Amino acid sequence: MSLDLRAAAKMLQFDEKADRVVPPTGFTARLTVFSSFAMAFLAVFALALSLAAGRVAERWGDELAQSSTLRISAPAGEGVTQTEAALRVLRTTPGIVDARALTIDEQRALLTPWFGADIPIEDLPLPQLIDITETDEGYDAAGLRLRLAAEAPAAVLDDHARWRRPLIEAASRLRILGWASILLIATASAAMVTLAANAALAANAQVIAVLRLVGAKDTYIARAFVRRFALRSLTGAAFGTLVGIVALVLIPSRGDSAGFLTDLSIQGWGWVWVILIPPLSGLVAFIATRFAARRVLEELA
Amino acid sequence: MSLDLRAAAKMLQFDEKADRVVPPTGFTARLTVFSSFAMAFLAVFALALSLAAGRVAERWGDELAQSSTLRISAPAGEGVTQTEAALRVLRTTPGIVDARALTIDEQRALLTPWFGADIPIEDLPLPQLIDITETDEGYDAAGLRLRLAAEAPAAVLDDHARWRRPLIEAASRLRILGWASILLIATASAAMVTLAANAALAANAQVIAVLRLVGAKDTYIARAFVRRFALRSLTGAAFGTLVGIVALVLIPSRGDSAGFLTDLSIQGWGWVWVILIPPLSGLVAFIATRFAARRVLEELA
Amino acid sequence: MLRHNNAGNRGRDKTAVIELENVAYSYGGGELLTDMTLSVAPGSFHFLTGPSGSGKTTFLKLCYGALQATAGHVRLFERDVRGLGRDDVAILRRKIGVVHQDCQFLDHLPVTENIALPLSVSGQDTSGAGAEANLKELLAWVGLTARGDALPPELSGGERQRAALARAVIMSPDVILADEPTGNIDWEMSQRLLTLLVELNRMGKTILVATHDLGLIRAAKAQVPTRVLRISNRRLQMAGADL
Amino acid sequence: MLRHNNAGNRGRDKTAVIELENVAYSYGGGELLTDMTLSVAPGSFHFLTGPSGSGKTTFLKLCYGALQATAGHVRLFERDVRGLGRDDVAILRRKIGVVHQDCQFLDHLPVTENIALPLSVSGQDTSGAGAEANLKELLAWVGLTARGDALPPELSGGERQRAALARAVIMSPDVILADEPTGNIDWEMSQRLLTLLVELNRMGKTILVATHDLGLIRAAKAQVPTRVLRISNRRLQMAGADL
Ligand SMILES: Nc1ncnc2c1ncn2[C@@H]1O[C@H](COP(=O)(O)OP(=O)(O)OP(=O)(O)O)[C@@H](O)[C@H]1O
Ligand SMILES: Nc1ncnc2c1ncn2[C@@H]1O[C@H](COP(=O)(O)OP(=O)(O)OP(=O)(O)O)[C@@H](O)[C@H]1O
Ligand SMILES: [Mg+2]
Ligand SMILES: [Mg+2]
Repeated sequence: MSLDLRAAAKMLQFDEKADRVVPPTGFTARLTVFSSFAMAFLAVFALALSLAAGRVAERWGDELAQSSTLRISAPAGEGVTQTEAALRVLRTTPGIVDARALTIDEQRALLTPWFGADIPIEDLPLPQLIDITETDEGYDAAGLRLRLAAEAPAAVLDDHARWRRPLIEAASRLRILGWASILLIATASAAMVTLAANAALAANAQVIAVLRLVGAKDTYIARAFVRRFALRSLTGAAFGTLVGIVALVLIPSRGDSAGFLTDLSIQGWGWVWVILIPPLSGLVAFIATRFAARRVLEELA
Repeated sequence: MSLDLRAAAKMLQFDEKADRVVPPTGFTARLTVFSSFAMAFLAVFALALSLAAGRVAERWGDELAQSSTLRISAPAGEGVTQTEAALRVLRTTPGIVDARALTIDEQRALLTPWFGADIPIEDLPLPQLIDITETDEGYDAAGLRLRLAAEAPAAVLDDHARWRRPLIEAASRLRILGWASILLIATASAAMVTLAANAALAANAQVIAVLRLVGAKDTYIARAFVRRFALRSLTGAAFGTLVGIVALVLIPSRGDSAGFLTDLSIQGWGWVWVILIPPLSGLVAFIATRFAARRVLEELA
Repeated sequence: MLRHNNAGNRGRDKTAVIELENVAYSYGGGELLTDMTLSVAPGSFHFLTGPSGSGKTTFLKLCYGALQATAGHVRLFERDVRGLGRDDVAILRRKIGVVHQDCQFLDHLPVTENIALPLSVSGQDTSGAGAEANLKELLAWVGLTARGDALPPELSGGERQRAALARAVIMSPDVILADEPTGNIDWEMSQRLLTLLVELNRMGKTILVATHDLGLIRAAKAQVPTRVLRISNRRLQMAGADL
Repeated sequence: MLRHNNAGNRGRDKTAVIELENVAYSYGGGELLTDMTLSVAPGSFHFLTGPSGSGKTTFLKLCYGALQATAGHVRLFERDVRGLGRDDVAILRRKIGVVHQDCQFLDHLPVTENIALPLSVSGQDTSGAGAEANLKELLAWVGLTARGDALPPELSGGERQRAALARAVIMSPDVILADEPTGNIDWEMSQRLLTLLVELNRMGKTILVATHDLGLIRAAKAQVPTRVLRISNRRLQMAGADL
């Protein structure tokens, strides 16, 4: 990080003398640094939240594989017919990828938590269970129930597994909320740097007038301001990002894989986003100040 | 809202003439208004997130009532003895509020989803189930298993219901994160308004000097600045809050009671917090500017 | 040296409005002003001369409490400046009209409002008919009637100085301190300003003008008894009769 | 009226450095300056007088491209100001040294750096031995050797004007425009400044000084051939021989 910073600073620091003509703008400077700092800090958190929410949504989505169960408690003898009928219906239902009758062993495994392992399953009038794999969008449960009532009246659709669906949705929503915050934060910091740069330029009207009077070109004047604001924003954002990362690391993570958002850490490609925060902040400041400086200068003779 | 605003404005606007002596500070003004706006907007969201997370944590906490299940699959005849032994152990375990053997009917209800309603439960070698109610903190599952192995070897502890615990924790965490963000946002806006006020005061050094020269008292000068910044912050925060609320309302809510954070609305007492945002913002600006003005004036003869 | 003299040129037996007692001032380096003793009687008319950089502006600043003497005592209206609180200084300044060398204004307010500023900050009514007429008359006096609605940055150098003088006298202060008030004004206009100052002096105001314009001093001497002080070699001297 | 005259007082047959052709200017209200025609020959020495508010500062601003004539043509070094881009104007100003009436500086840089500012902004080396010696000599010339490390707000009024003059001449410009350069300076010092300007004029520089100080004009006339312009009744007039 610090290496990155120094390289960028060097790139922008090619004319120290020109910098001196702009007075150290005190509070405006601190304001810029602080805004960039706060915004970068918030951005790191929003980013971590988005990434974590994204991870959760993905993992749970995979785990669930969008499954539900159909149970056929048919009178003895009709079991096989109704099972086949139900399978036919299911396979032609939009939103269902696959439907498969469970074997005896699979049914036993399901019941084990309730009865222990030595359940005499062959002796019981057990219903046949059918495992349904859905698409991402899922199927129309009400419509399916109607069709099943006609074709396999003994079938009972149990989409109990769906309870997790709203959770996945919530995670996705949280992810969107996170990205929206990031966008908002980026806009807000751009606006704030622009306003700060404008305030600095307005406060330095005399400096600009003096420079024009002694024959300074617009680019010379603009450069001094632009460089300074870009560097400030870069510095502030770099610190904000750093502090944000440290804060994230310090938040105790349970490492609990079942945990929802208990793990707000940044992983893998997420780091790319994080490392982009300071240079993007600097770039925004660069463009904003350049724009502001141009506007102010054009008003001047 | 607008009523509140006007009242506050009136309170602060008792000397319009004194206000005129401070020049319209253009960009610093917009900066203050915008910072307050953005911060209030973010605060509304952080608040909504916190409140929603709090609601979820509470509701799920109630629903679960921290329960788990003990299953005793004892050989015929030992069932009753071991059940009693297990109940004794459970009742003396810290972290367990209550333990109760399920009746036949309750067990049948539990199995219905699997076998249908007409299961000949009396004929089956069903295990006895014991329902455990935990305290908020929960019990030590590993320790309990050890004790049960000695007293009731046929007992199997099933804390499958615990899967929701990390979710509740996550919700609480999210709530804390939300409040932390609010604190951060408040600090950031206070810092930004202070810096903006300082920048404005620094930019108006000549105004202050002229006013002192013609015999203006410190309070007269400070008041003009303070009033202006407090009003700006109030205005910005009021708009930010308003826009935030509108945005919240526009985010489609599923009204899905099972949904986690699908309902980011503000309810009941939450509104008190929201309505507090603008006046608090104004107050912060008031104090910050007053402080800054005092400092600047004291440096002047 | 002017020790223990009574500078009141009409010989009135009133206590001094400005009194310096062994005053010295330094901006941090060596002493700029040393061992200055002076007593300005009410109703007197003083000029202050001296080479550029000798400390005329500094001296005036001591006389309205903008600077604190590094040694000795400055008494304004018989109160030691050192003992005054910030609000006391503010109230004191309402009795002293000051024309700064670099006339500064509130650049966002029109000239008339700038001139009326001392009234506004002391809480006096500026919208009454009497106040308005007074302001108008004053504007005419300094020849700014046509420029009353302009903003200060739109004024010419001489117009600024005249506006500053108008602002200094609007409160009808007991003392008027003017720092180089004719630096940017042509001869005709400076004669008009002088007439204005002389009139004020005849009304009993105490006047102290720092200037390097010897012509102005000569013209004043022809109209009113004045005393000319000179800062030379860090000390206050009475200028000879050659002026 | 000065139509079609050759203002070069040495009668050299060179093209004018500043040329006005039927120029008018208005700040938005009525016309402040009307129908001004003038041609300033290289190496000439002009004074510009006129009552306060007559438009002297405005006239000078037209002469260095800070304002655009509302009618007519202003040509600087034979180029019409109207056709110049912003960077052209900047480069042009490096050939014109200007002493503003309200001398403004970069308040955060010491006096020496302010004086050397025209060099810095035009990319010239200010740290070389030659440049340093030159700067030192210039400081001594305007009597600011002791105040070189001070910040501009710490200067007295006269010191500011001298620093502004030093800044205007450091680039050794072809033309020097000075607006009321002796407004805050005592007689002695203004004689020194005049000597400086006369010296520059003898080196071939073109000088145009706006002033209301008739004494200064008289003193100049004794040393060098000058022409006195007068703004009166919105027009440019040649002042009579009475000066
Ligand atoms: N704030 C300051 N800090 C340091 N030195 C200062 C400050 N203000 C003035 N000086 C110095 O003190 C000396 C006297 O300044 P002052 O302004 O009183 O002179 P003056 O007599 O009014 O001169 P002038 O006729 O040029 O206005 C000058 O050399 C000036 O540089
Ligand atoms: N920016 C402006 N906008 C409007 N009017 C202006 C502006 N600048 C100057 N004026 C007006 O134009 C007139 C001429 O101004 P200018 O500064 O050229 O006068 P001047 O001859 O230099 O006077 P002085 O000797 O007092 O400096 C004045 O009446 C002034 O008020
Ligand atoms: Mg002075
Ligand atoms: Mg002028």
